[in-house]
Amino acid sequence: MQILYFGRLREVFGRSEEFLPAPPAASVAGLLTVLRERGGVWADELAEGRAYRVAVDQEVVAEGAPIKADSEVAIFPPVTGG
Amino acid sequence: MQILYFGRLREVFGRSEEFLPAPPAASVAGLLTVLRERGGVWADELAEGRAYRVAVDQEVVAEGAPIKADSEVAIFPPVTGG
Amino acid sequence: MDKVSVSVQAADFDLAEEYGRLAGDAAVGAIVQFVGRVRDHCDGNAIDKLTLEHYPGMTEKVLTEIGERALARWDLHSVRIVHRIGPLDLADQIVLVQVASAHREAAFEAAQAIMDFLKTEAPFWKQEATAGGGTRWVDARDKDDRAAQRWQKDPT
Amino acid sequence: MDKVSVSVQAADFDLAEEYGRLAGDAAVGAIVQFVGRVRDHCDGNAIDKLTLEHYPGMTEKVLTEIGERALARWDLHSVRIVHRIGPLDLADQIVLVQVASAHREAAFEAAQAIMDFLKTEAPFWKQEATAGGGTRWVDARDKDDRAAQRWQKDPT
Repeated sequence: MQILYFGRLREVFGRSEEFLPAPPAASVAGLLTVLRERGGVWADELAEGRAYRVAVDQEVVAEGAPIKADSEVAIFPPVTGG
Repeated sequence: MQILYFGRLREVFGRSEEFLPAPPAASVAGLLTVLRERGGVWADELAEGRAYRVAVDQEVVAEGAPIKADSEVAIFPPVTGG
Repeated sequence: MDKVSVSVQAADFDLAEEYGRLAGDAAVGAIVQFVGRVRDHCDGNAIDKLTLEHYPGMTEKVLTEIGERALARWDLHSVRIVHRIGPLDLADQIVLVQVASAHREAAFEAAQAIMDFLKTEAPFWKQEATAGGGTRWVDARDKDDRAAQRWQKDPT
Repeated sequence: MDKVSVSVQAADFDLAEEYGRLAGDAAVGAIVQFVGRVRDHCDGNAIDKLTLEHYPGMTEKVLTEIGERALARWDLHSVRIVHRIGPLDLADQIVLVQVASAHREAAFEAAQAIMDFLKTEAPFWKQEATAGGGTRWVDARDKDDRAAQRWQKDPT
């Protein structure tokens, strides 16, 4: 699956996108666990209670939402447009 | 005192202004009594409970408001601008 | 620039020109422009033309007072009110309210309140001409009175 | 004309041109234009420049969905949303929301709600540059969340 990062998280993570293999029956919660296991800024920024949003196929979703192999996932801070 | 009429009341009364001598201790209520005594459309349109406004010196006032000899009085329907 | 500016005029107004008054001012973060126009229907009647009568002198006084009331209540940069008088055609512009502020909440609320006050306090009267050739004075609406009343409460 | 029209662009927008989309339409009695601009202060910091990042594709999708939500809730003629991206200077225009309706209440409420939804849902991120040369990502504000939440109630 493709993962996109935006705003402050793009800067902190040092990347705007990456590709990960989608494990079977993948969910947002599962992906977050994988990312947190990287430690450092990943564990910090994606810790429970931190303010970030996850979108799957361009729709903001809750942690239980499923991710398909060809899903476009995005992780970003609360939005500040307008 | 000068009396101005606007909108529908100007049409119904057939005049846009007139001059009346101001009686001593004149008030809006006193003026309305004088005008109603003309009967016809005057009595109809200015009857109690009808919707009209009275302004003295360009400020909408209640019936108890005083009128001076040199006051500019205006009587008009509820406004409909905007 | 004056904080409150008011015009009552027969001539049309130009939205871009009015907006230009605020050009380059970095204290202004939010601008709300409201434009009211002549609609083809009013209270279920098909309209052909509209004539706006007003009370010269009192109109300008009331509009200025309404603008100052908004400035006293909300944190605003400026208020501009333009209202046309005389004969108007369908889709013609009638009124402009332009409110500038640092913040959008203040700009929106003030613009809405100014329109509500204007509708119930400013001495204008509309006479419609229908397609058949008749004329009719527009009735004031209870709805406008209720809209104006809500601003009597304190802001929440 | 489409009832909902959305643009996400680096180029500036022209208010008069946007208003011109509604020219001569006598079904439109009320137009509300909201313009958000780059202000010289944000959360107490002096600002020099602003850069707007966005999520291409999702941005347009969310803005369109917000416009359609407003159309479903209020009696509107049309909704136009323009949002700029990339580097912006002080006093530059950032966002335009233009709502046309038969009635002013609907136009005001819809424009305000659209801005509240946009502020909390549309994937844009602001990065400020201060006069000293530093940069800072703007924080989301609880105030904007609360503003958006009020539209969850039914209209009164």
